Amino acid sequence: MPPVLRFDNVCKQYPGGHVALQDVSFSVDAGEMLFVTGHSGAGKSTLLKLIHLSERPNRGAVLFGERNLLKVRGGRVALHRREVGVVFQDHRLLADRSVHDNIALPLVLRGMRRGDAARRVRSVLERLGLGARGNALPGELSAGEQQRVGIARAVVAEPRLLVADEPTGNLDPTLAAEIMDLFASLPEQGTSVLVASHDLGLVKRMKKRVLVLDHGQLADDIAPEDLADE
Amino acid sequence: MPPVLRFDNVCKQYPGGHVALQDVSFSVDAGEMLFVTGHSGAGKSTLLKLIHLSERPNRGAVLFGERNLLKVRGGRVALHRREVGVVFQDHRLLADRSVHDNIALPLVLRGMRRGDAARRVRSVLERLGLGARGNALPGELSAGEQQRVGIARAVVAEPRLLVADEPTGNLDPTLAAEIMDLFASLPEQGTSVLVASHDLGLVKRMKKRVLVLDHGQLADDIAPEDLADE
Amino acid sequence: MNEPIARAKVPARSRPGAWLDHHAYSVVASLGRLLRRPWSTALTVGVMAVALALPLGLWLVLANVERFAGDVQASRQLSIFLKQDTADARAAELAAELGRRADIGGVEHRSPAQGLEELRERSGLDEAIDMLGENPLPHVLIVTPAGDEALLADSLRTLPEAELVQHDAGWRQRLDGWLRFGGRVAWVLAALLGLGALLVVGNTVRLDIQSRREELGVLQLLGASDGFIRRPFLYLGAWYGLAAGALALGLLAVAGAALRLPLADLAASYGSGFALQGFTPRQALAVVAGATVLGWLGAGAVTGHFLRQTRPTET
Amino acid sequence: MNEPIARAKVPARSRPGAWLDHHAYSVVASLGRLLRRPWSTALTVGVMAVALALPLGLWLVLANVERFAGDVQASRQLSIFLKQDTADARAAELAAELGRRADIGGVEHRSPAQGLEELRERSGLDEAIDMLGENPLPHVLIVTPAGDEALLADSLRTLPEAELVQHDAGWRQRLDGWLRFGGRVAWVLAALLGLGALLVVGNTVRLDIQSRREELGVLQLLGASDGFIRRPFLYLGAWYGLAAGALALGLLAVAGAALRLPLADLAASYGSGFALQGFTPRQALAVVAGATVLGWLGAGAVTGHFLRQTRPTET
Ligand SMILES: Nc1ncnc2c1ncn2[C@@H]1O[C@H](COP(=O)(O)OP(=O)(O)OP(=O)(O)O)[C@@H](O)[C@H]1O
Ligand SMILES: Nc1ncnc2c1ncn2[C@@H]1O[C@H](COP(=O)(O)OP(=O)(O)OP(=O)(O)O)[C@@H](O)[C@H]1O
Ligand SMILES: [Mg+2]
Ligand SMILES: [Mg+2]
Repeated sequence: MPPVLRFDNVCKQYPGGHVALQDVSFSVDAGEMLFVTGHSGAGKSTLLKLIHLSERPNRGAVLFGERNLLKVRGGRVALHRREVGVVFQDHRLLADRSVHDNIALPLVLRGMRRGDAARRVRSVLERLGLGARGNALPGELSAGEQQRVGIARAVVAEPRLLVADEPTGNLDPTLAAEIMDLFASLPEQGTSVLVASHDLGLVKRMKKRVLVLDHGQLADDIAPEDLADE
Repeated sequence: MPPVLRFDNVCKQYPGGHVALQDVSFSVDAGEMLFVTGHSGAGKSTLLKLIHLSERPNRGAVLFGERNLLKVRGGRVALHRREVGVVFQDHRLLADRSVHDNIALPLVLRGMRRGDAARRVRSVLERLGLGARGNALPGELSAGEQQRVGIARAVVAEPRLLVADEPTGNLDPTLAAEIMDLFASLPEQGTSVLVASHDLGLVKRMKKRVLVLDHGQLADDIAPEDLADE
Repeated sequence: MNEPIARAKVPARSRPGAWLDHHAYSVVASLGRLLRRPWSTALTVGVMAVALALPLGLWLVLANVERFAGDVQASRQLSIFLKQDTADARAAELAAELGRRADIGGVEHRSPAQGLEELRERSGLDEAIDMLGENPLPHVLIVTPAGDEALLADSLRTLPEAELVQHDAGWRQRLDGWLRFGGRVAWVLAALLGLGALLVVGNTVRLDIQSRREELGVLQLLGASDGFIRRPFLYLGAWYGLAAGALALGLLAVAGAALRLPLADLAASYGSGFALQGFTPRQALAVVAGATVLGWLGAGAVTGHFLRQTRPTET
Repeated sequence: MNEPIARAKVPARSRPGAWLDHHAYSVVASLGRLLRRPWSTALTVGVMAVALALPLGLWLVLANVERFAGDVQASRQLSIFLKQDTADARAAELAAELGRRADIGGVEHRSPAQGLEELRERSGLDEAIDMLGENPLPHVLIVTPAGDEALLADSLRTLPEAELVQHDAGWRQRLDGWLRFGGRVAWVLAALLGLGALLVVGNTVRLDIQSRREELGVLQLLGASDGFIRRPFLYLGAWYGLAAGALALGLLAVAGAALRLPLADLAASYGSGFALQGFTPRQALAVVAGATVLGWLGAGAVTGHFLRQTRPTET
C-alpha cells in the first residue's frame, strides 16, 4: 500500500522571512497514528497547515496518496479539504451556530441527509461527553468543551487523514487520555492520524511513532519500540 | 493585612440554567500564589471571570481588598479591571496591532508615556523569549507565542492581582516551567497570583496552595505542605 | 466511550439532492438571520429603499411630465385666420366642410367676438381691449389635425378664404426649453442616484460579509465550495433587495399622496383634469423583482471579491 | 530570564497629558485605518457624499429658484393705461412727472405703436394684428414702485389721465401655483433624503463597529474607559464626514457645471441674465464642518449603543 502522506524535502518560509520548516521529509502509512512534537514555534502547526492547504510550501513536495498537493488549485482545494479532518489549535467554531450544527457541518458539506447527519452527530457528542450540550452555542461552553466540539467536527465524517493540532491543550489528564484512545481507535476505520502535541507524558504513554521538530528541522523520527529508551 | 481577594458563598448560574459555581468560599492573602484545578467544565474560568467582572455572581459576594465587586458598576468597572491582570484562556489579542502594541495596551490605558511604556514592553518581551517578534502581528505567531504575548500583557503593568486561565496550555514543558517561575516571582513585587490549570504535574511541582473544583463546588483546598501526600 | 462512530456511510461527493437542500436551507436561514436582527435589518433595508425610491420617483415624475406634455402636444392645433371680408355664414360653412375632411380631426369656429374675448383673457389687457372702437379681428377656424400636421397646414394655405395659417411657435419653444432643462436635471440626478443605489447595495453587503469574515474562513477550511459559501449571501442580498424594493414602492406611494393635492390645484389652474399616475401593478412587480435581482447581484459581486481575496494559497 | 520587570512606576490613574495624547493618537490612527483600506473607505465616503449631496443640491436649487422668483417679483410693475384721448406730448410729460415722485422707482413710457408690437409678440397673433386698420391701443406708462405697491396703485388711480391701473393677477396666481408645488416636492424629497443621509451615516459606522466587536470587547476587558473606546470611532466618523462633505461639494460643482449651459439657454429665452449660483466659500466651509459634526455624532450614537449593549454585567 502506498503511503497516505509524504513530505519530500519540504521548506516553508513565511513572507516576513521567518523559516518555519526546513528540508522536512517523512511519510505516513495508511492506518498509522503518529505524533509531532517540538518546542513552541518549532513548526508543528505549519507542518499541519501544509497538509490541509492553509499554506503552501516554498520548496519540496507534499503528496496525499497519489495527489501532489502543489497541483491542487481552485475548486479542488475544497474537495481535498473534505478528505482531511482537522482539529485546529484555536478551535475555529462558528459562533452563531449550535454545537450540533457545528459538528454537522462536514457532513452537510458532503451532502449527507439531515436526518442521517443528526444521528451521527449525536453519537459523536455522546462519545465525547457532550451529549447534553448539543443546543448550546460555542460561546456558552468552557474552553475544554469547545476543544472537544472541534475534535468531534474533525472526526465525524471519517476522513482519510485526521490532523489534530494540540487537541488536548485545554483538557484535563483524564479527558486527554480518553481523546487519545478515541484517536487510536480511528486507524481501525481506515483513518490515519497525525497529532501535534507538547504533552510529552501523553505522547510517551501512547507508544506511537513520534516526529520531533526543532527550529523547523526534523530532529528525530522515533519508532514506537524505541520510545521507552528516550 | 486583609486578604486581597475573598469569595463568600458565591453561586453562579448561567442564563441557560447551568450551575457553574455553587457556594464557593475562599480567600487569597496579599502576596500569595495559588492554583485552581478541576476537570473540564468544573467552573475554573467562571471563577476567574467573576474576579475581573466579565460575569456577576447570582448569590454571595466577591471582595477585592475592601471593595465589594457587587457594587462596582458603570465607569468604575474599567478602573477595577486595570488593577487585575488577566491571561485569557483564548489569548484575546488585538489582531491588527503588533505584538509590542498589544503588550503596551495596559500601560497606555494607565496613561504611561510612550517612551517609558516601550522600554518596559521590551524588557517583558525579552524575558518571555519573544524579543525578536515585537513587530509581528499576532496572526503571524505560533499558538505558544501568542499565549506568551497574552501573559506579557497581563504582567506588564504590575497589577495587584494576576489571574491566569490555563496559561501554559499551548506551551512545551520547558517554557511552561519558565512561565511558572516568572509567576512565582511576582508576589515579591506585591502581585498576588491565581492560576487555573489542568496540568497536574506542573501544579504539584510548584508546591503552592491548590483549590480543587468539582462540578462547581470547592472540593478541596490543599495547603502546599500537604501537596506531597496527594 | 468506545462504541464505533460510523453508521451511515459518508459519501465522497455531494448527492444531487444536497444542492437543492442547501438552496432551500439558505433561503430560510438567510431570512432567519435578517429577522433575528430586526433593527439593523430595518436600517439596511431603509438605506437601500431610499436609494431605490429616489431614481424610481424621478422616473415617475418624468413619465408624468411626458404624459402631460403629450396631452398638450396632441391638442396642438392649427389656426386658420380667414380674410377680413369673409361673411359669417361662409365661415360657418367652411368650418363644416373642413370638419368632413379625413385629415382633420375636428374644427372649432371662433367668431371675431369670441376671438376678442380670448385675446382679452390671454393678454390680460381686458379693459384696454374694451376701449377698441370696433372689433378688428377676423374669423378663426381652429383645426385639430388627424394626420400629418405640416401637410395639412400646406393644404389649408391653398384655401381661397385663408388669409393666414398659423402654428404657435413661441409657446412651443418655451416648453421645449423647460423640457430640455428638466431632462438635463433628470440625467444629472439619475446619475447621482444610480451611483448612490449601487454604492449602498454593495457597501451593505460588503460590511455584512466583513463582519462574518472569520465564519467564512472556517467554512473554507472545512472544504466548503465557493458556491456553498456564496449561497446564503446571495439569498441575503435578494431578501434585502426584495424588502427594499417593497419599501421603496411604499415610500413612493406616500410621496405621491402628499403631492396629489397641490398638483390637482395646479392642474386645475390650467383647466386640466391631469392627475398623478403611479406604477401599474405590472411595473410595481418589475420594480420589486429588479430590486431583488440587484440585491442578489450586489451580494454575488462582493462575495466573489471576498472569495478571491481569501485564497492566499493561490500564489 | 530572571531580571525584574519593574522600572518606571505604573501610575494608578491617567496623568492629565495622557488624555490629550490619546486624542492626538486617535486622530492619526483613525486616519491611518481609513487610508489602509482605500477602496472600502472610498465606498463608504461615496455613499455618505451622495446622501449629503442630494439634500444640499435641493437646497441650492430652491435658493436659486427663490432668488429668480425674487427678481421677477421685484420687477413686477404697474401699468397705467392713459385715456384714449391723451396726447402724445402729455403722456411723455406725465411719465417725466411720475419719474420724479419718491414712491416711484422708474417709469417706462410705451406708446400705442410699441404696445401693439408687444401685443403681437405676446399673443403670437402677428399677422392678425397687422390686419387691424388703425392702432386701437392707448399710451401705457409702466411704473416700477419704490415702496408699497398697493398704496401707489391707489394714488395713481386718482390721476385725471389714468383710464385704468392694472396688476397682472392671473400670471401671479400661476407662478404661485408652481412655487407651492415646487415647495411641496422639495419637502417630500428633503424628508426622504434627510432620512437617507441619517441612515447611511448611522449604518456605516454601525457595521464598521460590528466588524470590530471583538477588538472593542478586548479593550473593555483590559479596563479601557468608555471614552477611550469611543474616541477612535468618533474621529473615524469625523474623517468620514469630512471627506464625504468635501466630496458632496465636488459632486454639486460637477452637477452645477452640467446644468449651467441649458439653464443659461432657458434664462435667455426669458431675456434674463440669470446664472446658477453655488455655495459661497463660507457656506462651503459650513457644509464640510456640518458633515464632520454629523459623522462625529453618528459615530458617537452608534458607539454609545454598542457600549450599552456590551455591559452584560450590569444586571
Ligand atoms: N503567518 C506567519 N507569518 C510569519 N511567521 C509565522 C506565521 N505563522 C507562524 N510563523 C512563525 O513560524 C514559526 C513556526 O510556527 P508554528 O505555528 O508552526 O509553531 P508551532 O510548532 O505550532 O508552535 P506552538 O507549539 O507554539 O503552536 C514560529 O516561530 C512563528 O512565529
Ligand atoms: N456563557 C455561558 N452560558 C452557559 N453556560 C456556560 C457559559 N460559560 C460556561 N458555561 C458552562 O459552565 C460550566 C463551567 O464553565 P467554565 O468555563 O468555568 O469551565 P472550566 O473549568 O474553565 O473548564 P475548561 O477547563 O474546559 O476551561 C461549563 O459546563 C460550561 O458549559
Ligand atoms: Mg502550533
Ligand atoms: Mg476554562
